[in-house]
Amino acid sequence: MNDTPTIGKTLKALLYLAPALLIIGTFNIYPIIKSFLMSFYTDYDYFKDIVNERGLSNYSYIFQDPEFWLSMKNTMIFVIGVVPISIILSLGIAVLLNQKIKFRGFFRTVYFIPFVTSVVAVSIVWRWIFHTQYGLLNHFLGFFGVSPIKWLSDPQMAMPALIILAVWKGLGYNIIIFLAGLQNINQQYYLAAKIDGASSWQRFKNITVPLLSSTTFFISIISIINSFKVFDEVFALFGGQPGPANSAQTVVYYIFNKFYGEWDFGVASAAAYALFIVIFILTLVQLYVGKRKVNY
Amino acid sequence: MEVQMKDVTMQFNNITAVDRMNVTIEDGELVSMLGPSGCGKSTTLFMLAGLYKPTAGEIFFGDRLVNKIEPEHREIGMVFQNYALYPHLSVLKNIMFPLKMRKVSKGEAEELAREMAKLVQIDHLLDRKPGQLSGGQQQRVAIARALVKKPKILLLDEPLSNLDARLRLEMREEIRRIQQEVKITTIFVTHDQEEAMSISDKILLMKDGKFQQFCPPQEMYDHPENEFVASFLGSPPINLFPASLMDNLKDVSISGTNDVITLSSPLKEGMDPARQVTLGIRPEDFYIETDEKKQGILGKTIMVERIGRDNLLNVEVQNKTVRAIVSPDLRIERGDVVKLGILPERAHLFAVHTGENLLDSKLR
Amino acid sequence: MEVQMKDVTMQFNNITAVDRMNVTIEDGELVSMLGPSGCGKSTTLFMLAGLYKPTAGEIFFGDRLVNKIEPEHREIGMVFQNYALYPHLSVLKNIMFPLKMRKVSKGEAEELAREMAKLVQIDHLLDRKPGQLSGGQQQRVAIARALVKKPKILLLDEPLSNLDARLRLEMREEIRRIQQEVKITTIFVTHDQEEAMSISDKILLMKDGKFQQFCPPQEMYDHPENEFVASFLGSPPINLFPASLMDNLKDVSISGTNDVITLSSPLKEGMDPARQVTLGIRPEDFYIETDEKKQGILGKTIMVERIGRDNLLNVEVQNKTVRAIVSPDLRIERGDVVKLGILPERAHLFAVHTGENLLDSKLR
Amino acid sequence: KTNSSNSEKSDSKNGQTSGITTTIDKPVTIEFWHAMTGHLGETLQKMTDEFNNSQENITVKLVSQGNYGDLSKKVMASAKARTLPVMSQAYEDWMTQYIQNDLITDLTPYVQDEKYGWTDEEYNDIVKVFRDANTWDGKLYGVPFNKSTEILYYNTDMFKENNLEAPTTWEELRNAAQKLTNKDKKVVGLGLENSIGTSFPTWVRQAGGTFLDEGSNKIMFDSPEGKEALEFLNGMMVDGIARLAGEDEYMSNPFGRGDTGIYIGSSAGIPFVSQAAEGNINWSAAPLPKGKVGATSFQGTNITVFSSATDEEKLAAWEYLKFMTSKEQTVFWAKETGYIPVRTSALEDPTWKQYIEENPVYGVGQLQFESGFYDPRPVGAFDMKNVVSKEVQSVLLGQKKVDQGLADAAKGAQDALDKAK
Amino acid sequence: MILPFVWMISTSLKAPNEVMIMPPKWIPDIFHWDNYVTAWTMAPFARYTLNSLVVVIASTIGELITTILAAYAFSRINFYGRDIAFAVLLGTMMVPGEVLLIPNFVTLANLGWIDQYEALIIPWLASIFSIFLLRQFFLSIPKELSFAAKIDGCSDFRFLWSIMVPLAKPALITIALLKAIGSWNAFLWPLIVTSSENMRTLPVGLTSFSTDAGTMYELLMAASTMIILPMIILYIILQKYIIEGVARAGIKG
Ligand SMILES: Nc1ncnc2c1ncn2[C@@H]1O[C@H](COP(=O)(O)OP(=O)(O)OP(=O)(O)O)[C@@H](O)[C@H]1O
Ligand SMILES: Nc1ncnc2c1ncn2[C@@H]1O[C@H](COP(=O)(O)OP(=O)(O)OP(=O)(O)O)[C@@H](O)[C@H]1O
Ligand SMILES: [Mg+2]
Ligand SMILES: [Mg+2]
Repeated sequence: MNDTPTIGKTLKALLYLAPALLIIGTFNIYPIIKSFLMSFYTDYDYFKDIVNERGLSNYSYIFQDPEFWLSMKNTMIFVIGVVPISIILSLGIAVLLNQKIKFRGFFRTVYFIPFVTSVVAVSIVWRWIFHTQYGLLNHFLGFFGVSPIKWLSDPQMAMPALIILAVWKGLGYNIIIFLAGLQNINQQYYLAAKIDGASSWQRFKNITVPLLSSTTFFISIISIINSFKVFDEVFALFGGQPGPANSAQTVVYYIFNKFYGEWDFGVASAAAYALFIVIFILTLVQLYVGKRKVNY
Repeated sequence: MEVQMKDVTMQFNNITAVDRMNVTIEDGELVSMLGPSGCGKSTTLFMLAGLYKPTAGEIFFGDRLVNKIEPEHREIGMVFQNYALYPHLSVLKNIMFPLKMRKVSKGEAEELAREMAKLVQIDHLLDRKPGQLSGGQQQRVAIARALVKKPKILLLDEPLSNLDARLRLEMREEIRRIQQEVKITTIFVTHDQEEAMSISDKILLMKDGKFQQFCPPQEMYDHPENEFVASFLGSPPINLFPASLMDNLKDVSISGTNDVITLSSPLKEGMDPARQVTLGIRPEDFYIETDEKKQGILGKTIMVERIGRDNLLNVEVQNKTVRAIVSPDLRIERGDVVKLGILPERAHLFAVHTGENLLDSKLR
Repeated sequence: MEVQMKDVTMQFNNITAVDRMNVTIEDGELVSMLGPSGCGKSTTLFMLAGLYKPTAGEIFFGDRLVNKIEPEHREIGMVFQNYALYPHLSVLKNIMFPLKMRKVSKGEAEELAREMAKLVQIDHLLDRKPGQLSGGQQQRVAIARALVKKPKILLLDEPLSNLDARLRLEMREEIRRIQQEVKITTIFVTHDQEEAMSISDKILLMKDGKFQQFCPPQEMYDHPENEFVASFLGSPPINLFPASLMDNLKDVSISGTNDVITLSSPLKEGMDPARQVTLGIRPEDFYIETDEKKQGILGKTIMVERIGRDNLLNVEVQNKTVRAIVSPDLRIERGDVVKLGILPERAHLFAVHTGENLLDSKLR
Repeated sequence: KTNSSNSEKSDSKNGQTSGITTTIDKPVTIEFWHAMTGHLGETLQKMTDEFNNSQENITVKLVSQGNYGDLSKKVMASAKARTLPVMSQAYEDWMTQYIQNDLITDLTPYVQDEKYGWTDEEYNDIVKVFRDANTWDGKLYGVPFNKSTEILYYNTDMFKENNLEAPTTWEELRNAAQKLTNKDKKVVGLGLENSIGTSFPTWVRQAGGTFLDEGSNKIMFDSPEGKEALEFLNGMMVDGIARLAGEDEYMSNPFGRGDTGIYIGSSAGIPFVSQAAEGNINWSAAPLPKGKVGATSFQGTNITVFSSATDEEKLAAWEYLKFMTSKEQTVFWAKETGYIPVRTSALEDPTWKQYIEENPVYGVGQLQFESGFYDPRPVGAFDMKNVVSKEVQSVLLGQKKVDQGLADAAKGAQDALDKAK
Repeated sequence: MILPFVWMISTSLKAPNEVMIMPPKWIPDIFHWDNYVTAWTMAPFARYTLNSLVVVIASTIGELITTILAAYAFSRINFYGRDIAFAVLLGTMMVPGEVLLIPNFVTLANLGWIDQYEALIIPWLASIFSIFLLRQFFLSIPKELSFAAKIDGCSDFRFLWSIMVPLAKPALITIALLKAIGSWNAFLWPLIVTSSENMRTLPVGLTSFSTDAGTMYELLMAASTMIILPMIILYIILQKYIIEGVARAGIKG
């Protein structure tokens, strides 16, 4: 349609946006700009806000810091490991839960519960599940003749363990959103597809997936953003350490350490912006692809 | 494929949309389904398609009970009253969809779809999404999608309602042609009686979820089972007169007048007719009786309208308007008193309460 | 309210849905809009409603330019081709919605809504949601919603397409009555020509986004502006013959035959007529010429069909079928050779390329 | 609140009392931010109540700020927003950063004040390692509060079974670990915390080396002694007679289950060891074994006073600090919580003596005062510790050779310190 | 899926020495119901509960309002710079919250809101996540409905409230649910911006059970169970509405 922007519409939009913008501007955008500026302060007093020198050395520092690159690498592995699995699993489960199956209220609650269960309980139980000697996972793998894996104490296995935990934890969240998205699909398309001879798998593939694309789009953007920001899971799984021999160090962990541990505010900000740029570019790509792929 | 409904009933909460429907449609027949808005036509189609499970009754395709068979296995083509096109697929992909589900190869499917699109004259729109089409164009996509897989049974829910007269004619010929060619058992919901009369082998008439009559069109027109059927078909509608049956069971006197009509068809046998009846005569079954001696209904002309080559008279009889279509040869002016004669065997007689047709039709 | 469109154009990407439309509809008129599927009818209504902004041109309501006025301030009632009922509101609430927006008190709104629901015969469905209604019932809700607020301008996009003949007749009478009563300027899209002819003050005919003709129905039928208009109206359609105009500019000879017809209407003035023309004659404008001396078109009868009181002849002329509706008084059988005479002043002459009507009509 | 006292806090080395220009003659309420939860919090509250009751004008208000991490963040945020309280708990390395940013007050003037200060005797009575830990450039910035140290827990059942005594040297430790290891029962001799990297300085010192030269901020552990320490630990790991807590997070759990015979860990963990051990094993504790020399690090926080407080508030805070470090209070605190008393005289206190007689494990920590030192606390200590911890873990987990790991650790640590300067 | 949950409940009934047994003991020897009593009395949970309720209710309602308005603008009004503005908002989600903690604390301190309800509520009254989610839903509501509403004389604002909002019910309930849970469980923020017991919320109370050397798991789990129970109940009530769906019929095609 020929709906073009006008001054009037812009003013109206501003009116609608005002409350949200006021809050977001004050508590998100303003501090972001501040810390963006801070990433260029190379010599200054954080507490008194006195800047003596500006420059790019914070950036050159992080780019030369192998720890930063390790964190980036781990974060990338995490994102690649978590996002697709989590989306596919939760979509599948959401579709099942949307069906008229028995006890579906019960199952929906089951998938929701991890989402509210205390983080401590989650981390303890997962540490048990991953336990080399007594763990459920190794016990189970034992049936297939797999010898015990040191999930949490072997630096090689730290990332896989973290990914498993994150997938599990994010499931409930994605499922709820997918369930809401499923409600948005008009039933008539399923009727038409049945008439056209589509089996339930084909209906899923040809109707559910495309018509859910705006929700999937949303979830994938949010998942990627959140996965890039992974932090709490590391904390929970490895008891406050970034994995054995820092093998599960992520970028936010790195930022966190620089900021609260070393009081290296400039470097922390620079690292945050490096992360920001990476996510932002990825998101722009997604938005672009999404515009073309997302149907209605 | 023969389609048989036995006591099929559909209940939505406390609303009975379809009530104990018993009909057998023979293989390869084209049946038009008629009835007032909300009488249960779409619901019946949905049950045949398997999209609704009947709350009672049985549906057979051939001699297979299909109640439990899922729609995707029924080999049905359907045009939904609201089209239900896939909004995310292009027109071409929409039409190809049923073929894709049948695992027809892509090339072949596309060819078939393009062919079908040409038939319904939307071949210039193939790349558009449904949202970019006009109402009539969407409807034609729906028709193409239903026909392209040459189904065993075709269910069409007012498939032509948004098309102009010319296209409508062409499309229905096209549907008829394909139906004949592949001998698809077809049920066609329409509101256009002329359409129903002209293309269907039989008409199925419903009212308030209840079956009324099921027979070839002309027979339904000439021998309606009851007053409702008689008055539903025909435009302008049939004229109904309160009347009473004389003792000889042949003469009918129209209440409030001195006019008496002698029936030329016999009453149904074994009937104990009420004396109070309803006499029904279609407008085109009148003629102007000039012979004073002959029977007829006297009335004053209140309007003369030309339709086509003929004259439509509105004649006042007992404060009610009677419509008659008569030859224009006799010049009749507004205000003239005319005597309306009735063509032999064209009078209908209905019971007052049940509406049942009281005359015996030789055709049955 | 007078409605005026000046050069109104609507472009979707590279598709021109409406092309430089110039029409003035007078206050209180009921205009039917006709045209083939996809010709731009709905798009025109959407622009009048303000839902689409014309890509070019101006729209006036009275003498106010409304291009920039939002739909909610245009005081319009509209029935959408696809109903667009509010799915989460009950039927009653749907109908009350426009009144609520006008801040009519709840009690009054409900009363008006109930009244309107009664008129469109859905008063027993008031508590249902749209999803629980049949197609025709939904359509009637849409009509009630459009009418209830007694708008200044009423836009109806095939409002009766899903209703049976009887109801359709009643509804259109009802719409006409309200329209007359409140003198609402109304535009009514329909595919039913008979409907358009019978209820409208004027007909607006479109094709491919282009305006064709705008005048009272009978005039359009009798004096079509061009070949398209002539062939779009009328069923069975007008017969068209390739022909050539003789030097005297009065006689037309039908190509491939020896038949010559002498025109009784003069050619338009200042025209430089091409010698090759198209002669158009409607089926009902033929009669059987028995006088050997008189002009006529000779052909062999290949089919005789009775429609209503008349006979529809299919006559083969130059390998083409000519349809003629003639009085049944002369018994004509299949195989007979007949000479078809033409009623005076009923022949139409069109330019071959432009399709323009070449005859001067005295009515203009 | 003003920053009025900033100028006065410096150059007060020798007996000047210029710092205290004020007296308290009207009510003053001061906040103390802490991270003491549960029973610790209750005990602290009791002591504070007692203090408040003893004072006419001073009221100390306790504010719990979650755990240490949360507390640290909150202090940082408040420093930025200039809404700091008067006192807070702090580790030494935090204090280094606070001093760098002029956030905390030099307490020396108060110590030396004639009216309000400590006598030399009182001052020297504070355990030396704790005094030193709170002193930068000869200035005292805090007083010790909840202090703990590493001790050696051992499973007396297993020791008896194997005829072992609590090890006192590396050699004996290694031997005992060897003997206690039992592959069939999946028992590993020695259990170490995951944070072994953080206690690496202890091992370096025990080997006779130096971890860091505080004066020049030079990393010294890339030395034969450092190598010896790491090789000692790594050797036991490679032999399978030592393990890290790993997925068990704290070693107290596997030790309590009987999965290890010895466990080297913090004395603050005593209640958790006893909880885990209850019904499973019998156990006791001993000082850490010696290498070439004895060395034990002491951890735990101090109480520090922010420089943003007014003079009156500072004085009030000082009164509170004196109270909290008094013999009676430190004994009370130690008794209730298992932390170590901060005064030498407390060790002679009859109540305390009786207490450790009844609970011998609580007496182990103080035996190590002589060999005690405090965790390295230079600017950049956090980063340095991270690097060392990571590299040491890499070695112990078999990812790096000892030499390589040690060199990398030293280099990384040095970089961290240099950068932070 | 629910293993941690089960462990949580079972631990909340255990004796201290049963907690850390490996492999876990699922059914305690004796059910220590008194853990709940002990836990409840270890912190002023009644006051915390009240605060939590105030914060959750106020911030959920507030967020719904700002979200609905903003999502409407982003989905239905074509204004200058819409795409850029949206991208910028999305961008702000990409900065880790840890970085924002201190600047926001300072802002609140300057506003004098530290240790007040304002600090607990106002920064959370808008969420880009929710705006994004709702925008996606709004986008899928057929434009025919807005057409019909406009014809019926409905202003944008009324259309939003009387048509869009009811139709986006599943999304709104999802947003409200996620928000309520997030706000109910929020820990670090309430801890940092409050100082007095009177202003603290439930999760802060959980810190009473752990120290730097270990945790009293049985009490922590008892308290945790008490805290999450209301959320589970809320979910069970609301999930019906998420799933119930909204009618979509009424529009052809
Ligand atoms: N959103 C759109 N994008 C592109 N083309 C469109 C769009 N909407 C309509 N069109 C095209 O514009 C033309 C006019 O459409 P319109 O809906 O006005 O037709 P109509 O006269 O109402 O037809 P019908 O009788 O079939 O409803 C059609 O060819 C249609 O395909
Ligand atoms: N989901 C439903 N819930 C309740 N009642 C329904 C539902 N669907 C249809 N009905 C009712 O059942 C009756 C039959 O509906 P149906 O759609 O079969 O009518 P129809 O004959 O197709 O009418 P139309 O010609 O108007 O499309 C109607 O009265 C309708 O209101
Ligand atoms: Mg229907
Ligand atoms: Mg249209």
